[in-house]
Amino acid sequence: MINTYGNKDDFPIFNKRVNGKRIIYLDSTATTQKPRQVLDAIIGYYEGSNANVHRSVYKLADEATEVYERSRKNIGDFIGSRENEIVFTRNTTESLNLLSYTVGESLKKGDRILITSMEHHSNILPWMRLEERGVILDYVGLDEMGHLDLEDLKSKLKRETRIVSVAHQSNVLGTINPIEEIGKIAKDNGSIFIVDAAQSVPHMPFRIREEYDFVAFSGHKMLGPMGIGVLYGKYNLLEEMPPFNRGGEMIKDVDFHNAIFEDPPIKFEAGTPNVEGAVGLSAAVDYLKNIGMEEVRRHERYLTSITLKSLDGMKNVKYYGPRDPDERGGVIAFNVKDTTNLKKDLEGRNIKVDRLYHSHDIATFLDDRNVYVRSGHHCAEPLMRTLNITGTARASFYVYNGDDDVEAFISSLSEI
Amino acid sequence: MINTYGNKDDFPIFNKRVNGKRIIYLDSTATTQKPRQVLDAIIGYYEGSNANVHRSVYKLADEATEVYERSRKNIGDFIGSRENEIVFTRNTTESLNLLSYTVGESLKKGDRILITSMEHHSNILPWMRLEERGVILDYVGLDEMGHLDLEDLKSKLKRETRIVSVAHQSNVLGTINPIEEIGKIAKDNGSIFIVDAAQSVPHMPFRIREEYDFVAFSGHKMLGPMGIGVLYGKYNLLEEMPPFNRGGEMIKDVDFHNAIFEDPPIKFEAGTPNVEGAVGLSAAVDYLKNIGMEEVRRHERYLTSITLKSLDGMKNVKYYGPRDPDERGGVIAFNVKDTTNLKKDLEGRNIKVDRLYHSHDIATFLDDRNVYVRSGHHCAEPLMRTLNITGTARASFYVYNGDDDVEAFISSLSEI
Amino acid sequence: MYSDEVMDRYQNPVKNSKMEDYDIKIDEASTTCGDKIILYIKTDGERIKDMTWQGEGCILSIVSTDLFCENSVGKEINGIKEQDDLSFIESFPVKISPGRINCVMLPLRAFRRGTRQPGRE
Amino acid sequence: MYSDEVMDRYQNPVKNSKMEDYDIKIDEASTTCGDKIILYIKTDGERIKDMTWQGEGCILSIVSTDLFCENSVGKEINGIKEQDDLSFIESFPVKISPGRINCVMLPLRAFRRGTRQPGRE
Ligand SMILES: Cc1ncc(COP(=O)(O)O)c(C=O)c1O
Ligand SMILES: Cc1ncc(COP(=O)(O)O)c(C=O)c1O
Repeated sequence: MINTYGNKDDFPIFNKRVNGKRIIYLDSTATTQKPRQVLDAIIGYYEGSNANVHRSVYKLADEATEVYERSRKNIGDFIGSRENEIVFTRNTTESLNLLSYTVGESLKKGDRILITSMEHHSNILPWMRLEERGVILDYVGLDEMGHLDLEDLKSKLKRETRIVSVAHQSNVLGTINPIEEIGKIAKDNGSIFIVDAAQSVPHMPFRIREEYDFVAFSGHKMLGPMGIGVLYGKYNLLEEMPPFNRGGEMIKDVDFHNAIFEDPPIKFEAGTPNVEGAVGLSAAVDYLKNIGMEEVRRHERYLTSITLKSLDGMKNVKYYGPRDPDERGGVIAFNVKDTTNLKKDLEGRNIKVDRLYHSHDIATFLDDRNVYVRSGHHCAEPLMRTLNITGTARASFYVYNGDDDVEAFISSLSEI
Repeated sequence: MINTYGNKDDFPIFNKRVNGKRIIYLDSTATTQKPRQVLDAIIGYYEGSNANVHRSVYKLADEATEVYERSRKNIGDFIGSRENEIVFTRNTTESLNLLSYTVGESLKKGDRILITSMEHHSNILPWMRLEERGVILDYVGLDEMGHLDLEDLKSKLKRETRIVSVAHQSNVLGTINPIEEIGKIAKDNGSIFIVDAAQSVPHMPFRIREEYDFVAFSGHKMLGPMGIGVLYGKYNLLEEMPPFNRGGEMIKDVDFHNAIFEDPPIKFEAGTPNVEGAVGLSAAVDYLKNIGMEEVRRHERYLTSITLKSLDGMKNVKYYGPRDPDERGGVIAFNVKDTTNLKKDLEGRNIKVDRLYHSHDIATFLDDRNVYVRSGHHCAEPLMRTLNITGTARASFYVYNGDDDVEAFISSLSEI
Repeated sequence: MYSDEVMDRYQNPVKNSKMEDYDIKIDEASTTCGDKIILYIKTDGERIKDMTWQGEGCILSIVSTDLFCENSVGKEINGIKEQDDLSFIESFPVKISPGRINCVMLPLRAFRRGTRQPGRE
Repeated sequence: MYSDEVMDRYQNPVKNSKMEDYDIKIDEASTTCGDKIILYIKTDGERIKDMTWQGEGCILSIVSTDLFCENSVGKEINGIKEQDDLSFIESFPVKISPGRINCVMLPLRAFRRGTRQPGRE
């Protein structure tokens, strides 16, 4: 089905023209564009079966419940989990906060949580919140090429380490972390192992494994609508956890001062759920299955490798993360050296300084050429501190990108 | 603009035919159907300006940020609040849980929270959670017609009452509560006053008043998409509160063990926001403004009054809540007496019992006639206990309902 | 409200009585629906000699329970437990919408749960 | 990268120097962008006699700061503070996308904040 790659026909936004020219969208790590099939599923839902779900007996509500639960099953199948282990959330951030407010609440002063220096703020701040109660947050370091330092991980994994939470793929370096191996190490230590899969479930074959206790990802990063995310959790853990938000749907029985909660996953879905979001994400999963996740990965690997090759030839460009496209996903963080710059030093002399352009200036320059890349710290400030920079520009790929986008990117970049 | 009432042309779902016949949708209290205008806004967003918002410098991201913030402003204007006092959430339930996890966290053993016996579970369970830490939850009682007993409210309002949280309109009884008055009483007591406006903002003119500290409502109950809700909060209170979920977007600066949070409202919007939802809800607000909220209320009052008149003529139907349509919204909870029923009593004698049909049986009966009403406890079990019933059937109206729907409902009901 | 067959049985149930010398008694309550049913079972250990019920519920759960009691007489406990949900629902005299499946399933679910440890009171 | 006018000033700023005998010194940092700018101001209390800057930032914030320092000389402090954001942005030599407004606004925002209490160090 090679024809789906880099084929923009299914994606209406690419009909858009800015200053008469097509747009080069290279920010799929932040959010992805949506195929017609997903938009049709959303509209089809609202035009055909919209109602509030669960506990109602009329036909439309039956239909809404059915499409909601069928979506859950489809998404569960996609990652190899049972449907009752799939909790719908808003996004990866909420999935991880849910864990912080439930699993995290059982942690005590002196307990430790181990994350890495390449985490997104969403996998840092929910754990940092627990430091207020004396929990200690440790960070695994990186090697020079942006790989996790597994020796450092082992040495920081203590008896008190109750939770290990790691990004499967960095949203800046692109590094693909060996989560099977890290999971084994964590489980041998008796720690709960959490995978931030926001950048892996959308981009490569992903199957739930025994080592993974929880897995979080976002619909909008995999062709689905905004406002829907997923938390996979092992059923027995979901059963033991207290609920997070409370309200309608998630109870079996309520009196004035007591409540019996529903079984997972409904226990964690308080209030009217986002049926539209579930249906849209399920349609996105169908779209991705139709391409095949091996092919999605192969295609991104290909685009990444030709891009890195071009960047290697540009003296003034510096990019971050592993050099080998097998070790990284389709996201390339880079900076451009300002080779012409003269600066007055503190003593007022004119000296040539080898400094980097600010990433926003790079992004604005490319924006003028309709090439859309992100810039800044990418919600990974601790990583920026580790790399000793304030930000990078970042280009990232997905199924709709092709050689044409790489060419436009490289040729615009070379004009700086 | 009288032609918008009961006019289903804008709502594609009413083209649906079940068993060859049109559907009579009487469950808008649970969730509403969507006009073409809202669906177009959603698709228009994805086809024209979809990107991740904030802190990016390319055109598409600028556009997405602009439509997101413009939607916030439009929704703020609609209820008379400043835009930076509008926090986007998933739904009313999440808005109230946000308050429980932030404002609620400052409550201590012995502090009290005052709610009412007619609250939805979403305005009960978030507060019940705090009972675990010794906070006391009090319930204001009702009179026989389903009005709040304001004397009871005053007597239960104690010096320790830190929070008063009340539904503006009951989702079962339809009772419209005098929240201006209750707000004044609460503020005089120095309590925080919260309005659950899930059933009022969609159905009547609503303006933020000085007495309201927080107001919660859901997009899907007012023609908007699922997955988007609102929490209005007074700016100075939002500023003082700790954040709820944490992650991307909601920070100014992060290092390994510290974070500086963004200003409200962004401080409360962790992770990629639901831009689609905001845009869709803003389009729904435009649709409602075009009709005029006075007119929405007048129309529902009319449908309610003709329905109640018909029900008054049906000997076997019992409905709940105020008799006067001025005191209630367009939601009618009712039961049907099973006048034919013979039962063996415990001694084995055949006796005639004056019992109610189970609400699910009523709903199924109506469903066979394509009349869609909800049944059960309507996420208000404490109210059911207060009324000493296990459930009711419930019919509710919105802008797209007309005399035709009332007629179909009444004639079907009379066939039981 | 429903077909004559269903309404007839609802108004004139054949197994709606208390049993004094039961071997198994099963209390089933659906808290959300307000249904409350008690099953009384007389058995020789393998087969059902008699089954009756008492309680309150919606029409579908009452009729399903009454039919269940009647149809179970003479059958093997294990055979009853092992029948699959779909065929149980399909044998019900009227077509059921998905939202009402729990109502019809009530007696079979109660029976399965209550006969897990035979002799349980 | 930008127009010649902007790039010329970026590479040859006219006010990029330290001042020893300043009356007001303003430290401004945008933590998210990594911009760090210091403004040095010499004033007679009402008017700006001189203004210089030191620091690091993106091209737009540097150029905006250098222009701001130059253009402020001889002007009244209150007049500078009270100019509106839109006209400030429009007077910048290149058209700015909404995502970059903060960069251009940096010196004016710093000035407003730093002159709220005159004499502040
Ligand atoms: C009065 C009231 N409060 C809260 C809610 C909860 O709304 P949501 O499910 O959208 O969170 C409802 C919805 O039925 C309601 O009617
Ligand atoms: C690795 C990683 N984790 C978490 C997130 C947060 O995702 P969301 O904003 O959808 O919650 C992102 C998004 O950029 C990410 O790349």
